[in-house]
Amino acid sequence: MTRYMPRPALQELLDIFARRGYRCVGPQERDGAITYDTLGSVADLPKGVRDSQQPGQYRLSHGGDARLFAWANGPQALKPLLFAPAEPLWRAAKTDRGFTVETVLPETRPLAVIGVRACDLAALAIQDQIFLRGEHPDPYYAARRESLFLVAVNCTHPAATCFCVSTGDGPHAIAGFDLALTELEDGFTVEMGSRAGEQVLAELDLPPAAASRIEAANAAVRQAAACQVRTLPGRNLRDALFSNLHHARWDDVAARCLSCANCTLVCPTCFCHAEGDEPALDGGESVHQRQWDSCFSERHAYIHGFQVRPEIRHRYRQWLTHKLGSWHDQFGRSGCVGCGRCLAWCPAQIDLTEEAWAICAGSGDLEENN
Amino acid sequence: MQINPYLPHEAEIVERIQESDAVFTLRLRFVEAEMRSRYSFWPGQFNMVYLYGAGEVPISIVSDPEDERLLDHTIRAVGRVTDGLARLKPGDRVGIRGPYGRGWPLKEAAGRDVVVVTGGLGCAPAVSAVNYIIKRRAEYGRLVIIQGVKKSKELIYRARYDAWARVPNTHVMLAADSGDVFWPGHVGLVTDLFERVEFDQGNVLAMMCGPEGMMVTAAKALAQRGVAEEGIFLSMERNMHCAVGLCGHCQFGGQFICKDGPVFRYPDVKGLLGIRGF
Amino acid sequence: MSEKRELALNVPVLARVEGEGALELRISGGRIEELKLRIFEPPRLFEKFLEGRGYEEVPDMVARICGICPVAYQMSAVHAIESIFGLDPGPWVRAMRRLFYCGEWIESHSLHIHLLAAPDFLGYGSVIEMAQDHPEEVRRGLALQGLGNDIIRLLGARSVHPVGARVGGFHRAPAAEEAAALLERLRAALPEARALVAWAAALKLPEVEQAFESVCLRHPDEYPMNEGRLVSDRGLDIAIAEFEREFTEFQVAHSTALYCHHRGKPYLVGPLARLNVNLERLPPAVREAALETGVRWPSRNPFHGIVARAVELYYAMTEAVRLLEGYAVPSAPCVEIVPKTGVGYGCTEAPRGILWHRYEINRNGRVASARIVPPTSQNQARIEEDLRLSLEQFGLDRPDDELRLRCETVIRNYDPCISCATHFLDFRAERS
Amino acid sequence: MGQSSAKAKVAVHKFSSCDGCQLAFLNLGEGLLQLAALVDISHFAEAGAVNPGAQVDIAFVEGSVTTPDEIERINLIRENSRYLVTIGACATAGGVQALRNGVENFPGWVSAVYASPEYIKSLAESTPIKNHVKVDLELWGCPVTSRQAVQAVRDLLSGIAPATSADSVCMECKRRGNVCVLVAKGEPCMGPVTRTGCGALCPGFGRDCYACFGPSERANTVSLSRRFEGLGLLPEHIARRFLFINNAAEKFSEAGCAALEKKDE
Ligand SMILES: Cc1cc2nc3c(=O)[nH]c(=O)nc-3n(C[C@H](O)[C@H](O)[C@H](O)COP(=O)(O)OP(=O)(O)OC[C@H]3O[C@@H](n4cnc5c(N)ncnc54)[C@H](O)[C@@H]3O)c2cc1C
Ligand code: SF4
Ligand code: SF4
Ligand code: SF4
Repeated sequence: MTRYMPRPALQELLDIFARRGYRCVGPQERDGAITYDTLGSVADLPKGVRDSQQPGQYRLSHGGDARLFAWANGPQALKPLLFAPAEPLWRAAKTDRGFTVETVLPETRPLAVIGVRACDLAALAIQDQIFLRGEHPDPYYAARRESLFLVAVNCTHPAATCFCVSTGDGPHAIAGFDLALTELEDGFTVEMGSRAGEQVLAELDLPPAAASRIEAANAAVRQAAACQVRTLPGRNLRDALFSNLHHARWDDVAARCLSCANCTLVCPTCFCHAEGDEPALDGGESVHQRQWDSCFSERHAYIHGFQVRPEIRHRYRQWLTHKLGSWHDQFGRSGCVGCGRCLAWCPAQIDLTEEAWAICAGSGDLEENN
Repeated sequence: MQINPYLPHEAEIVERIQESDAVFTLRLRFVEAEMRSRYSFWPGQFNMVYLYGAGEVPISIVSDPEDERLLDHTIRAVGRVTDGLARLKPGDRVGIRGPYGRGWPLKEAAGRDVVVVTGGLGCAPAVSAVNYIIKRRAEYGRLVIIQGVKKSKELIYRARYDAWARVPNTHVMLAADSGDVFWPGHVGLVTDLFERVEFDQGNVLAMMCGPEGMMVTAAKALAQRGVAEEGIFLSMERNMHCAVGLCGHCQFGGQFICKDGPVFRYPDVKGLLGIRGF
Repeated sequence: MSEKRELALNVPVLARVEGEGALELRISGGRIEELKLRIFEPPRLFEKFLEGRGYEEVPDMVARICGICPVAYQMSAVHAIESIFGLDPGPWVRAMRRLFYCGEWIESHSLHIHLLAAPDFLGYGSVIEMAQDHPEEVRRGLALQGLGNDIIRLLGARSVHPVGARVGGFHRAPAAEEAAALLERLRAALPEARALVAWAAALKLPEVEQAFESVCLRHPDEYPMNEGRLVSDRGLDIAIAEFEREFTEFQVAHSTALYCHHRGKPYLVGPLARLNVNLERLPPAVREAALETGVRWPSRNPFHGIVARAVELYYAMTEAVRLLEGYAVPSAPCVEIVPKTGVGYGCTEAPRGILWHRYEINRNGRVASARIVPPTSQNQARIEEDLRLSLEQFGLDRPDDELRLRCETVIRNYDPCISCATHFLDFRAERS
Repeated sequence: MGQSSAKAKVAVHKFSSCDGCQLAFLNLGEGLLQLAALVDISHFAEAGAVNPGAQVDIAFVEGSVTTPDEIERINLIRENSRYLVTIGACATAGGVQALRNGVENFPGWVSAVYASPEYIKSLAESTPIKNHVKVDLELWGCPVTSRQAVQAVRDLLSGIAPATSADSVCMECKRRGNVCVLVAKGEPCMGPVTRTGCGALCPGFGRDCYACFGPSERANTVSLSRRFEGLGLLPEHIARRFLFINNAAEKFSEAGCAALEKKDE
């Protein structure tokens, strides 16, 4: 049953998490963007903040109202919290004859994240599939994922860069959350999505939401869906992309692309990472680390003496064909959840949707794929 | 706690063989008895070999899967880690984790003729497959082993080839792009030899490993000689860090070389083979 | 020997000095016939590079003049430019600049005391040899140097060519937690810094007495760093803008560094000059430590430079603690800038002494001309003078090796940026 | 693990520079003593070891070549060193002082600075070490970090080629959770074309990167210049972005000159 939570009660929710030993992370304004950091109290939330996004441009403004979630997203949300940008995997220590190896697992604490979007949940499902459901589950990701409590907030203010409707991943959070809120003028409607959510909700003791509020919430989300301007040419572009590997557009976009890798690192589903050793000066110990990598990086496709993807056009093509194409082979869906981050945070203002249209348009079977 | 797929296990170098100027074989033994008994692999699989303080590299397993004592890796010194590995001596230790990947289709090959085509160091991953067949010689048809090198002095495993050539119903054909006077084999491309190769067109399986250009040409030539594309297998190579399908480096279109390969059925990779950038 | 610079040039000179140095000494009939501290450091012509640059690029550019005291270059530059724009960045920025400078004094002084100077007085060739016998002292020195670097990092992200300073303030204000964590560490190290003063004072330093003029900044209330008037113990008292009226730079054939005289005479800048003039500006605890050394300030013995350096290091530690105790995150780390045209001056106390800058900014907020007078070129003439006096007192008939070591010790004692080069002083003594 | 018993000999040499890169060693703290225990420091003037002509295993070279005498010195050092590593922007790309290169009026500059220019022996150009001798490893950065220096020493002692990376600063920026200053503030940040290694310090401080680590592997300076135009920068300003600390690095000097040509149009 949908409940109603007046805005001041949000602090109570945070207090419940604190009592239960959770670290709370939520959106905050920092350095001109919405970033997810440890939340001290509701006062840290971006009250009255609006975002305006275009390819290569992100600006915040202050509306002066009481809304806390009236923006679309920031450069990151869940990914860095679970798939660490850089972390040690294990440590080798020299011995008389060889070395010993010791796992370095992250210290984790139950984590509650407030203000997760539908696209973030979709991306999380994909990362879960990659890191947890394969033949070799990743213990580092698993450790962080274990006690995660997710409070989704349905998106009511998508940015011009958003296209989650087109990918089918938003703006309405359908699954994967413990609680889902929709922000109204004076408070939130609350739905629960799990046993854990139910327990927390019970502690909050909220009244059922009036039908008018439920309708207002639904309308806000419907309206959010209706105002999205961007789309992808289809849900499955695998064939369209792989039959256009020599399209002139690859050269065109390569002339603009900086090969800086921002798109892949803000993408909530990209999972590439590099491993390497960092030995101590005296050689007595060596820490084996991993960190986010990207198919735009120098060494991503390097094999001794040979660059498999020497030029920017090869790298951009890898990004797009993987994200929107071969992802289907690997994980049964597209790797894009329509969050628009790769557009907004591309310093060269490259718009993935526009490139996809330019390359796939004219591939006849698009309609059928949808 | 879950097992950690990233942890290497210590292995000691029991013997080191210099195969050619830059190629050497390390014969390894796990330090922990438990690993020695637990570890088993299938021909064509590979390990991640860790050099202390430097990093890990994927290296195919050369030894006989039934040899429980030693694990052999033949390595060419080409860069940071492999150069470092080249400096190790017997008694030194490396880290091993694995085995990884899908190996050669030796079950599927039973009862058929087998053509093994390798180029350069591509011969290494094929060795254990050949040994496997030779141990079960009666279960397979004709065995043709074709190996090509650029220069004749780069040929390694000469003694092995000689021994294999003496096995019944087994043919060894060697090719070098340029050979010296003592070169017993063909001077020219590996693919030239295909015209001379004899096998049962309808019941043959080909396994290939080597430079991609060579494999593409060879696959086409074999297909032309009537070998079914489903019966042609290639072992592929891409940059690799984790070997368990998570790091993303070894992608080849939709395939991960580390877990979907390194050995692929030709039709599964044919579409992207030879296209620059994949 | 000296030649006056043509004053007609309105793009004056910066010749870098850190680096290659040599000493030529000619002794004849028991007299020093010729003594030349030669500096070969190739000229890098920064003053020309600065022309046409935007005012906002200046702090990043001038840092590159010296890797050991980049903060000093940045501070003199921003003060000069702000004086043109008529900008007052306010108390927070002022305090943080002082903190920033404390970091550099601590780092640079500790480096000089331990890595460059002390081995001379304890009879070692290098700090590494010294560490064998004095591991605790060397560790203490390295730790203090590290703390200085950490202060610079707090405000500048890195200790060499920090990136945090700008015209108008800083690019970023440290978070309260970062400041608190550093404060904690600094407090814990205060006794070490205090102990360093006593240790430096106990070094066996040559006893000499020389007459020289100590030139430095003087501030009405505090020990000088970023602001003040240019004063000396011989009555100089001018605004920094008047520097060029009193001080003359000139070139000599044997050096790529320019020399500088005050009214035709050598003078001293740096820690000893500062302490000689500003002793009573030290807070009581530090002044007490300075007095306990047994040195009678003002001191006429240039070798007391190392003691002065230790006192200043201790002072910078206490000052950093004081500034961090009052730390609060400001609403903005810098003030709005409206570029203006004009000429402005900046003079701050680099670890090695006054560093004087003059800029002319044109209509587009670009540098029309720049002039920079670094401390080492100001001390150069004084070093040569000291060398003469010290050697004569030391005895010119001593063996080459001893003469050479004494010369090196004298030069290093000034912590010139050529200190590195004077470690391999190409010493030639001609006797006839 | 490939470590020979005889200690490796190491030298640190200085050419035209600010001394800042040597501090990567001198600022190691405790590590400096560790280093001294690990290797024989044959020559490192600032640390007190003087033997410029020593035969060494590893020579670190700071600074660019700007005088005739320095050409001789670098040749000697090369002859005496097994492995030569340049440290910093000066040694690797000519440094900020390469701004004088190609200045037609270079003698004029010198005489503007020196009353008696005839005393000044200086080459017309400031050039990187690689223009004069073979360089085995380049460590970029103005200044290089202790981490780079230590990693190079460690790897060489272990007998392996030192690991380096030429990825963009952006990658490190994103890993550190910095907010992009180009996208969120419209700052003309050089990060997308700049080599990683500093730890994305400038954007971490909310400001634009000024490329002190030199060009990244695939630096698309043409595209970034265009983007800067879009941010409202005049060609002359774009030129200054590229012609700064690493002005003589090929990709930057090309981009800078291209912008200057536009300015003259
Ligand atoms: C499945 C598989 C089996 C292999 N079997 C063998 C073998 O039996 N013998 C042999 O000598 N070599 C083999 N290789 C190639 C070997 O892994 C590379 O030569 C080695 O990684 C080079 O590492 P390096 O550090 O010496 O070289 P560098 O050029 O310094 O490479 C740096 C890093 O790039 C990556 N890399 C570079 N080249 C390759 C490559 N070819 N493949 C994958 N990653 C690479 C690695 O992460 C490496 O650490 C195999 C590769 C794969 C994928
Ligand atoms: S798009 Fe590139 S970075 Fe992202 S997962 Fe695919 S290969 Fe990796
Ligand atoms: S598409 Fe944009 S963000 Fe991605 S690598 Fe290219 S320039 Fe960078
Ligand atoms: S961000 Fe750029 S300019 Fe700043 S320190 Fe790093 S490389 Fe240098």
